[in-house]
Formats: sequence, structure tokens, C-alpha cells
Amino acid sequence: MQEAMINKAKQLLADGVVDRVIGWKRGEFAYDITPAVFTSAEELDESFVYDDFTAANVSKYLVKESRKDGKVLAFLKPCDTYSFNQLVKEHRVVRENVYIVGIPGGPKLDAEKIKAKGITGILSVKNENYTLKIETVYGEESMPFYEAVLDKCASCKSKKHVIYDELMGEEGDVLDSNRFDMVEKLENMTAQERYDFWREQLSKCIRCNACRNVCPACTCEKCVFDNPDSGIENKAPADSFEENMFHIIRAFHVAGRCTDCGECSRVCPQNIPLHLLNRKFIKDINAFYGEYQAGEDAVSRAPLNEYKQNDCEANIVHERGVE
Amino acid sequence: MNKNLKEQVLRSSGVNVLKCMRCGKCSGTCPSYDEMEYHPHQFVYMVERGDIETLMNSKSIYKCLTCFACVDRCPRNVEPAKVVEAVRLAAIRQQGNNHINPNQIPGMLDDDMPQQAIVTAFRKYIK
Amino acid sequence: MQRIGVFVCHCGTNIAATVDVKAVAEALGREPGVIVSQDYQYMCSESGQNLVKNAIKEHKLTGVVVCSCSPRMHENTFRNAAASAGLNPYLVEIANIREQCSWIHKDIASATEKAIILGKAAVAKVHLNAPLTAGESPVVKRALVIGGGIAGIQTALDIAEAGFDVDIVEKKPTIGGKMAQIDKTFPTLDCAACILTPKMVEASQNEHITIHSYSEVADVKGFVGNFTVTIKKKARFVDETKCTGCGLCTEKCPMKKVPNEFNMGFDNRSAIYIPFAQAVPKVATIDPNNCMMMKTGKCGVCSKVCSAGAIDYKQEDRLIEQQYGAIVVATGFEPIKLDKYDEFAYNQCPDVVTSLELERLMNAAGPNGGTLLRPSDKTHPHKIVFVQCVGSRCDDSKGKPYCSKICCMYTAKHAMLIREKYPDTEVYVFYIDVRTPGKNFDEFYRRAVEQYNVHYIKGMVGKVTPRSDGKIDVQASDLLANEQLHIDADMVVLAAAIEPDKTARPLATMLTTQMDTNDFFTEAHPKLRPVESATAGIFLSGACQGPKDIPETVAQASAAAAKAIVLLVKNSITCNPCVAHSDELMCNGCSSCEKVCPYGAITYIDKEFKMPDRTIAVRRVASVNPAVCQGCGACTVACPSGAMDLNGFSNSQIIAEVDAICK
Amino acid sequence: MQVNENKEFQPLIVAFCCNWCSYAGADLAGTNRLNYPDNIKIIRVPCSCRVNPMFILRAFQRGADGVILCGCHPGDCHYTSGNYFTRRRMTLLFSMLDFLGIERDRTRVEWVSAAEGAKFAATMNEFTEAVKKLGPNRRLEDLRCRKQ
Repeated sequence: MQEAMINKAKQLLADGVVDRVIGWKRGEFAYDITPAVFTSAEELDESFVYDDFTAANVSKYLVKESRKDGKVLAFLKPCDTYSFNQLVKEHRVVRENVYIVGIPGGPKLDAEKIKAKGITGILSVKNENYTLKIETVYGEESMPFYEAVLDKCASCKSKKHVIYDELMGEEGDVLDSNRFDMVEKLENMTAQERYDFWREQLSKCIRCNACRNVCPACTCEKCVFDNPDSGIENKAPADSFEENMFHIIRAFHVAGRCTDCGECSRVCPQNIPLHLLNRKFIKDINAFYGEYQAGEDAVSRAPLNEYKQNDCEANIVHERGVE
Repeated sequence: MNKNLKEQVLRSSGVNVLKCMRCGKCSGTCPSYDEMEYHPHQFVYMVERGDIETLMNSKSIYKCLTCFACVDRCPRNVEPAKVVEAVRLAAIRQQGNNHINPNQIPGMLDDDMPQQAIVTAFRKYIK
Repeated sequence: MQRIGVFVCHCGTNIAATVDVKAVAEALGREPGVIVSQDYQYMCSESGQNLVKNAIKEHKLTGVVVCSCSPRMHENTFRNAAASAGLNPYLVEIANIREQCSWIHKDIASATEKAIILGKAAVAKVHLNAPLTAGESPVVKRALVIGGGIAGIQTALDIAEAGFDVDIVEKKPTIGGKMAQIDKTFPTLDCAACILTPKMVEASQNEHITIHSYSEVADVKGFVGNFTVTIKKKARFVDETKCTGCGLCTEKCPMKKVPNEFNMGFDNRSAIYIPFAQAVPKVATIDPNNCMMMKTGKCGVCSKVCSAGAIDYKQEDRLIEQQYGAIVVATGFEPIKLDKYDEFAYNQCPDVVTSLELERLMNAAGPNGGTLLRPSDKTHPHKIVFVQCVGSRCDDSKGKPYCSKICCMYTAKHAMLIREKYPDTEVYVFYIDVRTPGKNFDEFYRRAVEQYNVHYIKGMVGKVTPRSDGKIDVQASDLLANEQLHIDADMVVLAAAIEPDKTARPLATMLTTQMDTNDFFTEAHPKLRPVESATAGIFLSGACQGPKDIPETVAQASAAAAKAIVLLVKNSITCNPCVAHSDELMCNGCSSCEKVCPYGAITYIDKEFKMPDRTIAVRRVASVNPAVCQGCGACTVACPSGAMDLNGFSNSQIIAEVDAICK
Repeated sequence: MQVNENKEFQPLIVAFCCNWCSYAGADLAGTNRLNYPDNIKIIRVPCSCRVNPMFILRAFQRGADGVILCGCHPGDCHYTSGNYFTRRRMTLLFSMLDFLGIERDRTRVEWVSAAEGAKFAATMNEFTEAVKKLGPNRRLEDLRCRKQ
């Protein structure tokens, strides 16, 4: 796949269709893959990477990239296309300046899960019939492929590209995922249990802002948490309230806009399951206002920017679930 | 006026008799009108007043064909036939027996009887 | 440094009996920035106001807090007082210590404590108040009336008489509306045409009125005082300026089998037609769906006979754009379709007609020249049954939940006219209630019963069955006699419910005005502002707002005209300064705010920004039109970045109040 | 607020009221001398849709034990649609607070018209009682703001 993508990029560069390519390159470690911009065939040959660790969603980078002169080629996985489409809807990216090649998605791998098996010094991985062969500095190791899959890929919602100029590989379908299972499990706990669960999780937050910085819905010119005039400016949480507030407000600001790409949880260095907050909103929106998938199209109204006269009342929260 | 009876009829029929605007279209449309001592609109009104026993003692409750013309045409969605049915049920429950015995029915059939009436007759017996 | 004055009102004993006003004044006097804190018997009195004014001057106050009754009561009083002392009126805040404190609490200690907290919240807020200036926006001195029925004509005439230009947009080829189709009017029985057509002519001849017939509103932009409306003038294939209305073309047109809409399809018209003799403008229109020339390219008779050379088969729809200061909606009504009422056999039997159809059948200019004949066999009907409330007052999916209001009266009129003209005809009216609240209305109805011997029967028709012998069997209940009737009628007339015109809903969307679930336009206030819509600058005239008879329609039309004139006489209008504004540096241009704005006050512009690295970036940013914004604040919460804020109720002000209360 | 052994817990409740209906309803309660507890402190906003979730969290942070939001009845909004947006926003926000284990009875939305003075007073009485039962807000408080 990587080879085909490099060739595709080279060809589009050579034909003058695009001026730049946004892709990925390897960092210090084999599993450390980060987005990067390439402008020449040489650069592509040298460092363009697309492998099982390439999970990063590049659509957010297009907010800036698409505003520059010329056209940029972006390789988007199915989940990334939802994010991109949502950004198109919100006028955050300049659609005309992006050439999208849809590429098949994951499942992608979670290096942390491999490390958790005691496997360190990873040099490369290979998926052989769903057994992961891992070459390390200490020799070859192996583990079942699915045990190393990223959480966000394990509950993949769709293998379909919702926006693209060109597709590589086969087009997939929207999937029936089990992504709300954990939300439901929490809903069925008692309030005290839920409180304890979230206290344990959110108290780990070190406010590194990785979740905010990676989130394709968090593209504000200036974040309210950085704005001294907003009334909620907060650089680092001093106590439980500020830990809670940051995550409540962040989830609320992306409610109805979050495509559930799962990047927030993927990048969280403290492994806080932040995506559960977003999924809670998605689940509620689906239940109260009808099924809605942000990013599925670029025209529909976000649920919070819309209403029906017979919407449920707020006390529905009091009437259902576990107290 | 028997309050319990009224409540029973209202509950088992599921009808809100207060929706009636007294236009009489139910009775205007009823094919059994002339057979009935009390007519569909009267059923609705008398149930509203709680005068259920009078209706229960009237033959009218067995004259309704349950053709649902009144239900279909009522501009206020009152559904008079359901009221008639509920009063009839109240009568049967109280008496513990039926208006006619199912065995009698074959003998009562004749060629002019509308099918609807036969079906309706069967609806009027406790299983 | 803020210099805030606090003024605590006793309101006689209304406040002072439960709240220790001295303690409140003292406590608030210690708040930061407060340099004067006083109490007084009646702050709203002349001398109380002078106290405030003098303090503003003497202490050079930068903010005023009045602890008194509800701001809904005296906020304006104190704002005006401040303004007259040279302080911006929006630097005044009211702490409501009467309705929300002294009147509801009994314990002096706790009521005083609460009053102090409310006062502190107001002080905290006033610290952040900014001086606001009400903006002004110019008013275009021209009105648009949408709909050319009696409502639209009356409104246009009144506005024109005040000296303003008015345009009428009418979707049909002629103005006149439903009233033009009516024979006689209740309760005086004067002929509709005799009173309507002079008004039509007056409208066409008034130098201030422009009639756009056969036209539709295609787009509305702008706001009160300055609407930009695109009007689509549909191609009528006849040059309006050349056509003299001689009618020769309509006579010579070979295609004569087109059902005549004006006569409810009881007779035919030609493919090129003038709807009726008194049409305004009296100009022919080609119906392209039936014209041979348009369909096959073979004919051209009208073009040959027209000496004025007015026929233009190549004419196309034309869009014109015009500015207006005010818009009056007068889109009127339509009778409902009766397809769902099988029991009345309307679709089965030609002799079952609606009341509007009966109007044409009885009209001297109608298909039978005024003689009432059955549509099926053109014989004289001897027994006519009228059915009231067909589709009105219904709680089902078939009809409308409201009373159509006009049917009782026009049915009495029809019954009376028939009995007058054909004494040998028996007339039955089945009614649920006879509703005649109007001047001389009940007398009119009683005349139908007592003088003309119309049989009014309380009950409803359950079933109408056309019989093979040409009679119609009407099965109905007579509730008072407690019997079921069967009447052999010759004709049945159904009083069909009326509903708003189909064009009303898309129009409401264009105008951003509210409608109720029945598609009637909603007035700004059901009692006190009955002819204004909630959207500023848009007024309601006639049946588009609810079922109405002619006198009521005309009254409302003139009222709407008066309201429009009140707007048009102004050179500019003052805007509410408590409006939203967007901080362009923070705006993402995401369109969330636009989506929740009920007034369409937010638009987007591409703006250049100098970036820190000296490059120039073009960003899409929101811009609020202060003349349109009403200040609800929906956008401020929809905005994720907090770029959108509201004057007078800013984020920081509300947070300051929260903090002060929770301190 | 402090819990004192010999003094009943007195919650602090912030009520956001829209200017056109609920604030007028509160005024009417006052005009009719309908008592409700002094725990209720009203903040006037032009429309219920002006209330940012941020304000509600801020109130809890600063020591409020309950927050109630009052607006016009659905369909009666002075600005036509404001309270419909409020309803969606608050439904989702309250659901999220509940999800985080914050007591659901600390937040409420009520529709109170300008004519419903009695309803306003009754609602406030009821809500104050409900919050009293819960005791002081501990799950969403800022320790630095706790009153000694």
C-alpha cells in the first residue's frame, strides 16, 4: 500500500494536480508515525510511511494547509473523511485546495498494547495471518494481531469514505459497531460509581492539551481555555473542579460535531477514555433527536443548531437510567 | 350516577368523551340508527353524564353493528363505537352471561343479514 | 477607576417594611468602586430621580445601581434620568429587591441579606457595563404588499393615500382575489363586484401604486426599513404595456376547452384569456400549457388578430429587484380540498358542490348567467341541503382544528338568496352551532330562519349518496328531534373549511416570520400587536393571519397599513443596542451562530488579517447586522470559541453576577 | 454553604430567568406575595438560550448547590426559537453531568410564563426542597471557593 501511495503522490505531483502531499513519516521509533508534508518525489521516497501504526488523522492539518497557495494531496482513511467533511461543513477547510485520495482504513495498532505484553525495543511489525510478528532489538516476538489493535479501531463505525476525489482500494460500508457498549455500562452504574469512575480517570489529567490539539473538531482560532476574557481560562487544573470543567466544556463544544474519530483517547498520555464523553453525547443525540453522524455529509444541521417543536424535555435525564 | 361504572367504561374504551362537540355526525352516519333506542351521540353524552346503567339496560348496546362508520367520520376522533362496546362489556361483565347463546346463532342466520352483523355478533361473546 | 452610585428605594413600606434599606445602602457602600450609596423613600418620584441625577453630576458617576422594583417596571425611568444627567443610559443596572425580595420574604434579617446579595450582583455587573449607543438605520420609503385580494388592495390604497409608493405582488393574472368570485356579501347583501371593482380600478389608477400581477416573490433579503425583494414576473406572453384588453384574441383563440378557474371549472375559457370582465390589469394572458402555438408551434391566431402587436410568444420570466421599507403579507386563503371526505360524495357527484362553487353558480357573471341550475343536468333544484363545518373544528387528520369563522354567515346568505329568488326551493341547513358574533350578523341569520323559512336542523350529515334517479340521498341526524333523517336533495352544498394559501409557508421562510401549525402567520402579540408579525417591518393583513370575513379583513388591512405608515414616515429607525457582536479575531467562521439566529441577522464576510508572521490571511468571519439582531443571545452559546458576545448581557457580566451571588 | 448541626442546611440556588416570561413570572409571584425561599437568587437574561453551560458550571464552582433555568414555554419564546435550543443544550448538558455522577436533582429546566406566578413560586419551593435533600454540592465544587 505504501508503495502504491507514494507512486500515486509522485504522479499527482508530476502532473501538477497538487503542489504538496500531506502524509506521514517515521519518528524516532518504528511505531512513532507523525503527519508530515512532502513537496517532492525525493522526499516521498525518502520518508513517506504508511503502515499498521499510521493511525493519525491528518484532516485537522488541512485547516492550515488548505489555506496556503496551491493544492495539497491528502490521503484520508474512512474515519478521517468524516472529520474532513465536518470541517468542510464548518467552512474550516478550503475544499478546492485539497485533493483527497481515499485509502482503506485500519485496524491500526497500538504500540502501548504491544509494550504491555512486555515486548520492547520494537523495530518493525508484520501481520501474518492475524499473528503479529514483531522484530525487536532483542529478537523476534509474536502476539495475536487483534490484541494489539487500537481501541478506536476495535469499535470502528464505518469503512466508507464520505468524501474523496479518488479512491485507492476497495470501498467499504458503514458498520454496526459496538461503540456505545462502554457508555451504556457506565449509564447502568449508580451515580456514585460513575462519579468514582470519572474521578479516577479525570484526576489523571495533566492538561497536556494533546486531546484538544489532535481533535479535528477543536479548531477554534482561540480556545476559550486560552482566552483570559472567556471567564473559564485555565492552563492547568488546580483541583477536581477544573479537571471536570475542562473535559465537560470540551465535550460540549464538540457535541454534535464530533465524528467519533477517537483521536483524543489515542493520544492521551494518561490513557483517559475521553472518547466516552463524546460518545455519551452522540448516544444521547441519537436517542433524543434521531440518528445523526457528524461529518456524514456537508450540509445537514448539527443537532445543537436545530430543534423540533416536540423535542423531549430536559427532565428526560431525571426520568431514565440509574440514579 | 354510578361513578365506578363511568370510570370503567372510560377506561376500557379509552375514549375521551369530553372531546365530543355534539355535532351528531355519528348518529347521522349510523346504519343501525332506527334499531337503537339510544343513538351513538347519546351514548357519548350519557357516558359523559355517567348515566351508564340506562344504557346497559337498553337493547341498543346489541344493535350496534360495530361497523365503525361513526369512528371513521367523527370529526373530533371521539370513537363512539368504542364507547358502545365498552358499555356492552360492562353489561356482560355485570350479568355474567351473554345476550344470546352462541348455539342460537346458526338458527338466526338468514340470507339478508349483512356479513358485518354476523362478525359483530361473534364479537359480542366472552370467549 | 469606576465611580458607582447605589440608590436604595424604600418604595414607601413596600421594600422598607421587610428589608432594612439603611443596612443595604451601608453594605453596598462598602463594595469596591461604590463611592456613594443612599436610600430614599421613592426613587422613581421626581425628587428621587433628581437625587440620582445630582449624584451623577456631583460625583461624576460612571455607573448607577438602583435597588428598587423590577427592571420591567422602572428600568427605563432610571435610564432616562441617567441620560438627562449626561450618563450613558446603559450604565444603569437595577437590583430587584421588591418583587424578588421584600414582597416574598417575611424575615427581615434574611430578606436584608438577600437584598444585599442582589445589590452586590448588580454592582458587579455595572462594573462591566459598557456605554451603548442605539444605532440608526435608514428607512426606504416604499412598501410591498404581497397578495392582491381585498386585504392587499385596501392596505395598498391606505399606504398610497399617505403618500408612499406601494407595490402589489399578485400571483394570478388579475388582482381581486377571492372577493371577486363572490356574488353577494353578508349581512347587507350588496354585490361584491360593485364594491370591489371600484377599489381595483382605484388601485390601478393610483400614481403611488404599482401592480405586479402574475408575479411572485422569489427572494427576500434585508431587514426592517431596508428589505431587498426579488420579484419574479412570470411570462404571460403578452406585452402588458401594449395590450388594450380588447379581448379579440380571446374570442378568436381556437383552443376554447380550458376549464375556467374563475368560474370554478363550471365553464371553459380560451388558452389566451382575461380572467373576468373587470380584471385589473385588463390584460390577456396566455396559458402555455394549453396554447397550441406554445405546444406545437402551429397556430398564432392571437398574434395575427392583435392590432396592438402585444403577443410575444418568446417572453420569458423576468426577475426584478426592489428595495422596501415595509412588507405587508396579504396572501389570503383557499378552501380545503375535500378528497378525504368520501361520505359527502364530493368527488362522485357533480351536484355536491362547495360554497365557493355555489357563489359562481349563482353569480350573474357566472356560468349560468345567474340562474341557479344543477351542474349535472342543468335543471332547477327544488331541495338544497347545506352542510356546515366540513373540515372545520376537526380533531382528525382530515380537517382543520379551527372554526373557519365565515361559513355560518355565508350559508345563511346563500340560503336566504335562494329562498328569495326561488321560493319553491326548500333549503335545509345542518349545523352544529350557528356562530354569528358580528354587527347585524345574528339578526341576519334570524331573518333567514324567520322570514325566509330556511330549515335549520341541529345535527350533522353522516352520509351523502347519489341515487340513480338523479336525487341525492342525504342521511343526517336531527339531534333535537332525536331522529335520523333522509332527505331527497337535488343539490348539496358543503361549507368547506378554509386554509391559508399554499404559498404562505415558503413565503414565511423567506420573510423569517413565524407561522402556527395551521400555516397561519403568527402575530407579534395576539391582543396588543395583532397586525404585526414578530419580525420587525413585516405586517399581516387579512386571512393569512386567521379566518376572517370581509369587514374584518378590511379593518385589519387598514390597521396593517397604519402600522406600515408609522414605519415609513420615519427617516430612520433606532435599533436596540443590546445586540450580539462577533470578535473577528476569534471567529472561526463555522456558521453555528447563523444556524440558530431566528432573524437571519448574521452574515459572513471574508476578511484579511495580518498574522503575527506578517503574512496576510483571509478568514471567513461572522458579522451581525445590529438593525436585525433582537438580542436573544442564542448565537453566543452556539459559538464554540466565544467570539460571539451580547451587549448588555455579556459573558463577563453574567459571570460577574454569578460570582457575586455565590460569594 | 455550611452544614451546621443545629441549623438546617441552606442551599444556595442560582435561577436564570428569561426576561420575557420567567422573570415576569417571578415578578408576578412577588406582586401576589407568593412566598418562596430566599435561597433562590435570580439572574436576568434576555432569553433562556443566552445561558451558556459555562455559567452553570461557574455557579457550581463558586458554591451554588443548585442551578435552575427558567424560560418561556416551548412555542412562546419572545425570540421564536430560543427556548428550543435551550432545551436541547440543557438536556445534553444535564445528561453529561449525570453521566459524570453529578446529582441530577441539582439542575433543572422549567418553563414558566409571565402569567404563572404561582407556578414560579411552587417550582422554586420544590426545587429548594430537592436540593436541600441532596445536601451541599461536593461533587462539582471548587475547594478553593468553599466557604468556611
